Amino acid sequence: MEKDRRDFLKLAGSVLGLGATAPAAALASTGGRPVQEEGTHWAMVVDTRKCQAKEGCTACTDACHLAHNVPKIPEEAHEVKWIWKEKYPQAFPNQVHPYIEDSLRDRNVPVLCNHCERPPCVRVCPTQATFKDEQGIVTIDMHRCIGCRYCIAACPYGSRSFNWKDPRPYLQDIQSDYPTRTKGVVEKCNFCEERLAKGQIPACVEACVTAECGALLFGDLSDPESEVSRLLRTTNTIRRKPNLGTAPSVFYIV
Amino acid sequence: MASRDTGRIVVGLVIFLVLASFPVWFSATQGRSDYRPELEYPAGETKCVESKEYMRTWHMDLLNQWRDSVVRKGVRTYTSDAHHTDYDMSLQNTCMKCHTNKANFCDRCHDYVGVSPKCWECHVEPRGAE
Amino acid sequence: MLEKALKGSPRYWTWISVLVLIIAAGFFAYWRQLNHGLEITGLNRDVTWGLYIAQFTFMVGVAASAVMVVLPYYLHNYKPFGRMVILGECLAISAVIMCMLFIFVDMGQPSRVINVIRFPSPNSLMFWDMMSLMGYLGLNVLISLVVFTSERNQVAPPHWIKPVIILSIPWAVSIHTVTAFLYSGLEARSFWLTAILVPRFLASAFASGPSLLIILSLLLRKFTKFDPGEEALKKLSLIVTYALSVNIFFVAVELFTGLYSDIPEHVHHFQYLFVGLEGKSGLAPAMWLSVSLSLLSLVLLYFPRLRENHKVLPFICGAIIVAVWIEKGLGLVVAGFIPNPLGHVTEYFPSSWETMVTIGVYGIGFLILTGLWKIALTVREEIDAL
Amino acid sequence: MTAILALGAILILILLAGFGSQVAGLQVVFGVAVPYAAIALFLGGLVFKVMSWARTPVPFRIPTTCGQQKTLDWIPSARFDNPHTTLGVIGRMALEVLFFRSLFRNTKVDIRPGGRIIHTPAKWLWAAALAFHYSFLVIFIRHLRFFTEPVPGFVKAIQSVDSFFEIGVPSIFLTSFLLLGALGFLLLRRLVSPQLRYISLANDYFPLFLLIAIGTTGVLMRHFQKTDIETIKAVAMGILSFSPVTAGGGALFTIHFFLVCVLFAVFPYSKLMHMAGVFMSPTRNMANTNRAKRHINPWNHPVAFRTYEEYEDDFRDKMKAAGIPVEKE
Amino acid sequence: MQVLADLLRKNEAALADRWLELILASYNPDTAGFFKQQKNRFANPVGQTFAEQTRVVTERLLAGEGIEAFQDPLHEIVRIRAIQEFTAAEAVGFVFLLKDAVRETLADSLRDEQAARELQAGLHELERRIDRIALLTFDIFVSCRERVYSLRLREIRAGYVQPG
Amino acid sequence: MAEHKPDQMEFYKQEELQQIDLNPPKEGWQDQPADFRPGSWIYPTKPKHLESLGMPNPREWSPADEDWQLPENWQEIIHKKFKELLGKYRSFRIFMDTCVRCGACADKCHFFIGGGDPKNMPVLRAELVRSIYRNDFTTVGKILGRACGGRKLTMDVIKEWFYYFYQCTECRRCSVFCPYGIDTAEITMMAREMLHELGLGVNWIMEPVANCHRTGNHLGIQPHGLKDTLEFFCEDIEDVTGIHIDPPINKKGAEVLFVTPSGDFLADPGTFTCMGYMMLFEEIGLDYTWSTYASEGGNFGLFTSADVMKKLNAKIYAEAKRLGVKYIIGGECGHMWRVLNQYMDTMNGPADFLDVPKSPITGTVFENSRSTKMIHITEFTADLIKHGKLKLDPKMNDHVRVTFHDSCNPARAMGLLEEPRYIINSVCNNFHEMPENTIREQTFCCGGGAGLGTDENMEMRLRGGMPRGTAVRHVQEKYDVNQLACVCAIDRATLVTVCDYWAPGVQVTGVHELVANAMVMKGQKERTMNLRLEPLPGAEEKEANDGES
Repeated sequence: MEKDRRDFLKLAGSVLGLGATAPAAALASTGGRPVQEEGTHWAMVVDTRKCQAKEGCTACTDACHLAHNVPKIPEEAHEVKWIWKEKYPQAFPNQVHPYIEDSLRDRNVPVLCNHCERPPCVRVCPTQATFKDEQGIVTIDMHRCIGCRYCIAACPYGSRSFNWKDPRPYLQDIQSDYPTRTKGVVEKCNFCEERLAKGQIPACVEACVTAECGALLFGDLSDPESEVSRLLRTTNTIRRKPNLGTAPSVFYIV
Repeated sequence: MASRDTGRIVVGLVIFLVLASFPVWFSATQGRSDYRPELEYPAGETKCVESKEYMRTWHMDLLNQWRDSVVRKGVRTYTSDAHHTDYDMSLQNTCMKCHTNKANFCDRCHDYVGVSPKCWECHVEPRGAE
Repeated sequence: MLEKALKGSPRYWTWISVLVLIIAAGFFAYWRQLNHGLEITGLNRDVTWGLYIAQFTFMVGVAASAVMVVLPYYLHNYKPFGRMVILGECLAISAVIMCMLFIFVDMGQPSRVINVIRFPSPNSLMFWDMMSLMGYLGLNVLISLVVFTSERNQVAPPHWIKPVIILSIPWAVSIHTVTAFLYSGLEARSFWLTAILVPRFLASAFASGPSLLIILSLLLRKFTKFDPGEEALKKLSLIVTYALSVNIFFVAVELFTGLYSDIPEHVHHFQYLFVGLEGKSGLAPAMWLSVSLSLLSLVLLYFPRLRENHKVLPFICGAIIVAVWIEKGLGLVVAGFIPNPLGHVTEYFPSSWETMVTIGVYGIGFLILTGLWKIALTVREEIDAL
Repeated sequence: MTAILALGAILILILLAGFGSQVAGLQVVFGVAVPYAAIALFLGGLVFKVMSWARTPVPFRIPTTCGQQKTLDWIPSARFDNPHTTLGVIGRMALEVLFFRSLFRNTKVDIRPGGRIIHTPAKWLWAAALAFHYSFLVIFIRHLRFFTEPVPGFVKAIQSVDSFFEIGVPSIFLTSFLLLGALGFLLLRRLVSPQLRYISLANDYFPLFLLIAIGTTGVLMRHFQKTDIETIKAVAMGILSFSPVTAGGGALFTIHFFLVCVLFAVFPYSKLMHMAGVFMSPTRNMANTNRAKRHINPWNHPVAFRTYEEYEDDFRDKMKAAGIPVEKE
Repeated sequence: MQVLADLLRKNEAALADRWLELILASYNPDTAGFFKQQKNRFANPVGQTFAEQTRVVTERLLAGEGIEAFQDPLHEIVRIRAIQEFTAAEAVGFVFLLKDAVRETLADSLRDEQAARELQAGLHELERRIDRIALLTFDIFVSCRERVYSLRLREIRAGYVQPG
Repeated sequence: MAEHKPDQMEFYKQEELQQIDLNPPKEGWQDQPADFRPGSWIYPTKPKHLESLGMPNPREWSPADEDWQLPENWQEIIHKKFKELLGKYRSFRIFMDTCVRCGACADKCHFFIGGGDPKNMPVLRAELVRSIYRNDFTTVGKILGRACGGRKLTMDVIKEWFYYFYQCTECRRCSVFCPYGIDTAEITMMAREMLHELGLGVNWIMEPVANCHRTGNHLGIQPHGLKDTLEFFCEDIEDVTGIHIDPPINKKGAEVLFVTPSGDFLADPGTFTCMGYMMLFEEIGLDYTWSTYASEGGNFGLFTSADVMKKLNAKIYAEAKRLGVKYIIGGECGHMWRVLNQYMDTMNGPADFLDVPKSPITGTVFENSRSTKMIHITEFTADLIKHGKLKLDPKMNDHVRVTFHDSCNPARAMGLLEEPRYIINSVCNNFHEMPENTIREQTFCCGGGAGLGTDENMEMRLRGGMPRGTAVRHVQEKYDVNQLACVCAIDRATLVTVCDYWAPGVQVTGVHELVANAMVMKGQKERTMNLRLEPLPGAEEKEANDGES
């Protein structure tokens, strides 16, 4: 009984409260980007050299798309993808010049949502459907997303996809432990939040390990002893479009 | 002394009565008026997350609450008020583990009452349904 | 007062039935979009905003342009605009309603649009855009209702309406500024990331809005007994001239910064727009048309003889509207997405269904405009007859 | 005073139903006896009343003409306000029934001193009445989901349109709030305006309070004190398939159901009969072809009148003196 | 008189409204509601005429205008009351209600003795003028009645109507 | 009581100057009996008229006295008649059942607007009868009685009926605004029929009914009297136009029988309209005839009962058959046209001995009167003007600034709106409409219709005429209007008084007087006077400078 009344009052409250909360929050948000609070901060390191070694390998994409019921839509215009391979010059447009190393020019680099510390998509979402949880993962509340696609326009990495149509006909083997999406909502990599909750490593990392490639490494950045932190301290890594100040959590060893 | 247009009035009345009695003859023709959905309860299971009455009335709110908790707060375990066991807050992984056949359980009651929740546009029915 | 809109000449009723037909077609197309999803539009993964948001941006400009009639009349007591003000405000009302409808049809999940109100997020510009548009609609409805009824009663409008009118002037500028902020706040889209975008929006608005008003009032003069007043038309065309020249100047400034600094990120967008990128130049013809039209009309407008000639003026205004419609509509919106953040060039062309929905929304807008203007003009005739 | 009387009657009914729902024995009464009685009273009463109207003849064709009549072909006549064809009459009735044409006419045109015309809209009654009747119709159709098995498509369609904006679970229906808003206005208007308070009887307030009570209990049942609608449908289906099930819902449902039964029972004996009366009012449902087509009056008995012969007998000599031609010299 | 005139002019509208209310009280309360609420001069000529003319009379009274200035507004009011179901006293008596209205609008300033005494002279003068206006009203009332009778006589004489 | 000094408030509160009670009446309207103050009721019927018509309970009585000498079983008589009427009129039964008291008609009746008596609100006038119907003819009423608005039939109720049902001019304005078209005029007719069962009638109605029965017209003009009157009009016409007209009376074999209300033969502004008819017919050479036997278009039977209406109306068809005319033309009248348009054919038809009206001059066939075979004079004249058959000189009416009062019955029982306006616009250069909500189908009644136009009812008529008077005053002030045209004989009599009281300086005229003034007839002399023998303004100067030069 009270749950629903709370729901109802929230509606009334939000409408009435609109006046009060809006100016205060507006002041806070325009005063500078929300600072990343401490707690776990999942990050991923991608060793592009190892990935390059296994030519034409799509283990990570297949595993991820299978686990999360991501549809295989033929026409590229309405494609939905969470993680996929991109040429190096596309992934790192401002770190390329005509005379770069040949292997680098057509090296396939896995790209996915960077789960930025200061995500522009979260900033622009009019209903806070996409938001950054305490573990640093930028996730989407599929129940609240109104499909305005403002977040896709705001994402500098183009890692968000929109369901232009009902994905289900394009799903051969629907996993029953994870919901699919429906037409009209945005979706993207969620760092396998549901697997992390069960203590497993993300599907793509696990697939990369089973494919004896080991290009993907996943860990908690806030724990200095974690493998990821140690690797970052010892090897030179770069991030995509660092100049935009979004502070992505996916690092690339080139 | 009936007036000239009694005929037309009677026709009007008949149309009204036919429309008003729509549920009666519609259900009669469908022949399912005494049908009551008996839900196929999971074999071997005796207790649900909460009591039967509570679930019949509040399951949609419970699921809403689970959604907010999981998606928004990241809390994934729910301790039942009835018998204090913990459950994983997930429609597909918890509810659907026991109620493997959506058609014979959820849909029967939903169709009977004319409700068409949108949850199943995304959430996946258990494979047992095929 | 409503029944005034229900009595009209056969020509009025044919016009209404044409609009209703258009709206019906629009509904049918939107019904398909509701069922099949936005796949029936020409949008794709890289260009996620298209015809709808382009019309929205253009229409917010037209709505904001009402200030060009309200400000001189109420603040500077410019009497010749007397007959024009109520038409301007009604145009603003129907324009704002069209804007809201364009946003609504662009939604992936329209049934959840109330979430923007249930979960207010002041950090998002779209939230502020919705609030400002709703506020502007409310203001305009209130002002036009109060001022029009008191004018029809030949009674001075109540004193409390003056501050409300004063408020509506900055508010009109604000709705278009917020719309510009929608674009210019995104660091991912370098094409929009420029401060000049706001002034450019305003300038183009004050060029396209009044031209639409000029064309419509000339049409009215032909079909009904209403005469907007020679003086008013002259002044409006003057406003359009200045606004257009400022707009062209801003576009030139933008082009200079982009091209002279030659940063690939910026250049690509202009390249795609005007010469095409990787062999794809879908928008080039349109952009060249837009540029040439605006330049041509600027030149024509500088000759007073042409500006005041009621045969030529509508064509110039039409040219300006088309130019701004392309430049601020598809030109601006689509070019922001091409090339996409990963450098791919995916083109976008509106699909037939999408166009049908857009025309349907225009139908609704013009139906409301026809109704409001019909009431305004019929009652005005009554007052004059008194 | 009459308002308090009506309100009191409604409260008594609510208490009665509330009490009835608690006492086990009365379940049969409230779950079976009352609905059948109500339906019987409704259908029987309505048919009887309409047939009593139908049996009464319409002796004369007396349309109220609210526009120009059809005479000379170069004068355009008012097609719907003064119809001269059956199509025109159907149009006039449709405008009256679907859009409340006559209430829409109720504009207040004021002339302030100094001859200024002021149009103050008097459309509130029209708008509220239209809002109430249409939302009541939608709610009525929506409720078919409890009385039909399987639930037909159009009922589901209307439900999905009505709850298009998913607010809360189960999502709220717009028409329920529209209904309560309109009823609130209609009640307030009857209490505030001096003229209306003066002419209103208890049987004007009674249906208003009754509908408000039904609407409120309906909203409570859906959103707050949630009732088990599966058993309710069983009860409803049972009644209509004449094999009643006395499972019975909670107190709130019994009240809601009992009040609806009262509404049905009272219907043919109250002013609600305007539902049928509007179709049969002789001033609206006849074409103004008075002089073109003869209207037959079934009881047109002959009446003796003073014939010319008697008249001439009285004044023959005076007429002859005045030179006025006469029949008999 | 000047102090009183200024005081009254300050709340002239209240005075006129109060007087109108008292006049309308002589009708059935429900009808009084209609007379006050309906603003249309054609849908409510009685209420509107009373409202307009009482304001004119009050204004001219406070401006201290000559007696002939009251002829037209009072004629408008009395013309209506002369043919309504009022006795002569009721029809003309509404002018005396103005005294009550004045007293009531000045109620607070009359409360303390000292101010009351000051206003006493002005009040007495004002009430004498109201009485004078009442007498004028009576003349107008009689002229209206005579008009009605002359119309009746003319119809009878025209033979259109059978006598008796 | 302590002595109060003038400067104390209590001094003025000592004794109420006026009985002011600001709170609503304690008991409802049902318990306030009507008080019969002199001047608020119309003289009752004289016994001799009821006897001549064979109607029940003729006796000398007056509403002012306590005992109305009703038969002992008057309640039973009323109930029997009530039941009979419910059985004969579906309208009566539906109007009794379906009123929802929404108040849309409450402030639309000119008697309520002018007088302020709440029982003059149409909804309440109907409740007077509906409360009895509810109490005695509905099961719910029998049980709940007073609680659901029912009321016992007592002497006070009958008195109330007599008081209020002779304060309704049956103008049907309330029926326009009612969502179900409930027509208080219909209810008033039923109530008056019931009252006549007890002999409670009004002399101003029953005397004309008796006269019409006896002499063929309301005023009791005998055939030779009518001939003299018409010839007297022709002399005036000859003075004005120099054309001699012989009024054809009771002429057999004529093409058209012309019937007009007898008010046009006697009452002052009406006579000029009658002259207008004769000049028009003379001008177009119409083969028409008057009839002394059917010399009354009006029908006060409409305000008595259906049978009396039928009895008086039967004369017209009988006379048309005797004279062997082709069709009938009706003059300018209000309730006459309500009877002709809605009742005549049903009652005394079918008139198969007549032809479908066809204007001999323009050849137009009046399809709209295919069955009744009777057309309105304005329809006929409008058709003539449209086909240019009349030589008109509107400048003759330039000194006249006219406005048009839509007589209530032609407007709301026929829809005769455009024809008179077309004629006036053709014969008059300055024509101004009155405010929008006082004309066409929302027109206000003259306050003297349905048998209330008698002199003892003067105050009530002036109250009823106030809305129309205010509208006339408005156009008088705004456009300096000096003539009010209308298409009804009662209007031409009662509106003269209403205008004299509410808008002095405005004259009343019939439409055809304007037509005749503006007509340039063949062989007419230079017109120096209008039909009222008043010199035309132009003529005066001409005379003056004739005199000088």
